Amino acid sequence: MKESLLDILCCPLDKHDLDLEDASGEDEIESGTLVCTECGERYPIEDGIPNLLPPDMREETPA
Amino acid sequence: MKESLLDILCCPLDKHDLDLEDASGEDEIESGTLVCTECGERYPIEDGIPNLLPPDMREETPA
Amino acid sequence: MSVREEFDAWAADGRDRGMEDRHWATAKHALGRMPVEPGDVVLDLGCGSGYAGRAIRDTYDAGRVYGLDGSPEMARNASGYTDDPAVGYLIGDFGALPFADDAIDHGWSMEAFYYAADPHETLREIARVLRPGGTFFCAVNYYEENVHSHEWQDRISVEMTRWDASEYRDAFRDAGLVVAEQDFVPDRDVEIPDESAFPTDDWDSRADMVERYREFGTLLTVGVAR
Amino acid sequence: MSVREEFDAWAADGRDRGMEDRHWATAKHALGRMPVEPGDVVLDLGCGSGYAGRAIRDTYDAGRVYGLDGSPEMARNASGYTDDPAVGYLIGDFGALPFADDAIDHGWSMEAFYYAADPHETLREIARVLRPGGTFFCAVNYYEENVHSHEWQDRISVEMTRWDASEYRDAFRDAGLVVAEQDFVPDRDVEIPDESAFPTDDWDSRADMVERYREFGTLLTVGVAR
Ligand SMILES: Nc1ncnc2c1ncn2[C@@H]1O[C@H](CSCC[C@H](N)C(=O)O)[C@@H](O)[C@H]1O
Ligand SMILES: Nc1ncnc2c1ncn2[C@@H]1O[C@H](CSCC[C@H](N)C(=O)O)[C@@H](O)[C@H]1O
Repeated sequence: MKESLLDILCCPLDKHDLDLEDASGEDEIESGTLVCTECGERYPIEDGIPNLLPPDMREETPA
Repeated sequence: MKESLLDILCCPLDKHDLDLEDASGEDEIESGTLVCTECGERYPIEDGIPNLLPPDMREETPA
Repeated sequence: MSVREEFDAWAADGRDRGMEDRHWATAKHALGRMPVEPGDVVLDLGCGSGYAGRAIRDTYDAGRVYGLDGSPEMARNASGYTDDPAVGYLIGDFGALPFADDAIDHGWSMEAFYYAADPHETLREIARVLRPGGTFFCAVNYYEENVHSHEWQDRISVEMTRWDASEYRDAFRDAGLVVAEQDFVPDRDVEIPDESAFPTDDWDSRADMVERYREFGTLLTVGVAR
Repeated sequence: MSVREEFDAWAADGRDRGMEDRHWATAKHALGRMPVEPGDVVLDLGCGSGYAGRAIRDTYDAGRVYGLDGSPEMARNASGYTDDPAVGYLIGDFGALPFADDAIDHGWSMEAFYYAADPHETLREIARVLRPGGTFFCAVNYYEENVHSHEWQDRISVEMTRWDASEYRDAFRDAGLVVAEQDFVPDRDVEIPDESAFPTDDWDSRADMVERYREFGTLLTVGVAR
């Protein structure tokens, strides 16, 4: 993801701003973590794609 | 014209309400005059059709 | 010549019905998109024969439909084509709409808007008479992209505004209308003869005629009042 | 099964591209109506292979286009189909959009909206993230009038909402969106074989297939944020 996406992203739960932590990548952010400045919830960025599913939908659930 | 049209009509010049004068007709108004409650401009109703052209466009002009 | 003189003559020799036949091929698609609900008050600007208002009333069970036209003869003809008491016609000019603020739920105009003496003022007037959330469906065949329409101005004495699609969007926004959609609606009904029939009286080549009707068609711009 | 499990499986076996092919026939017409201006930020909800966002970017010179999908495999595939730096994909759910208020100029969704667990909440979320005057183009093939789509629910484990056109209008309005237009967009591209080919594996009669594609097609509802 491009860093410019951060301008409009927010926490899906409480709609507060996100901080970017542990970012790596060159032109684009390949991995890192987005952290809600309010509730502290953490959202992973993997292979350049941020996963902003609410945490209860994010976990692997057996079929 | 139906009298209900009067609810939404106004003077094309100053947008003030219109009064209906000399109305004739049965279910519908066939002829009469619409008079602006503000500027006094008069608009004719002929054959059931109100003519709300601004007065300078209403007069017959030779081609 | 004035709008009245020009179009009174058209109405007198039956061109109101001729336009209705030609315009219906694209107008029906645009009319079908209107978000009119039962009971709504709808205004047709430059109604000509008045067919659009009658269709809106029949399709959507609109409460009242008014057709406004600057030509008394057009309004008179339109009036004669229906006895639906919920449809009315009146004579008026695009530049000075005789309606109260927020009085209209939805507005419609086919092949008429560009005759407005001051189209920007007309859009402001439309924005004024529409209630917030009301729509204005503006359909035109005469516009910049449609090169085949450019010569129409030579055949008519009333001055015509020739905007392109983006000028329509800009003008709507300048007048305070949100642009909700814009589309080129093709005319799929007009019959286009085989290659061998060209040139015809009206068309140099089949490709031109295909472009005019099947590609450009009618430019529809939909605005929403705030 | 969850949205993620169901659609991850679709993405893994290439159904993302299959849908793109089938949906393009009507999506292209709806996309062509969007009032996107250069520089605008556009969001594709339930992007699948992400083709709509790429088309919006190419056609309108949109500033940035984001595709959101609840299936990580869909988002990963979509990401792999482009290297345009102005196009991005993210994983998220319709019920909890990860965007700030007024952050999006225009929204788009094709054949995805009805998977929302709470469609009313999703519409409120869309109204929240759109800037005032922004539009939401919602296109669906699964809806009440399209009787040929009703059986689709049997083939998928995610619960689907089946509204008719007027329920879409009402729900948009309840969520604070103005309904600017609604249309049934026909699919004129799918080939419909001769009478003699029927019944086929999928269609009992030619008349049914004609009705499904050429008449019902895709239900498009366009909302405008206030
Ligand atoms: N300034 C103006 N004010 C009101 N009506 C006008 C006008 N300029 C043109 N018109 C009317 O607009 C119409 C254009 S012809 C189109 C008629 C009809 N809508 C149809 O689709 O067939 C004519 O009837 C003409 O009288
Ligand atoms: N609740 C939800 N939140 C986010 N995405 C969802 C969702 N429910 C379904 N989807 C996504 O919506 C898509 C529907 S398939 C349609 C894909 C694409 N728009 C096209 O036209 O082909 C799938 O990719 C699915 O993963």
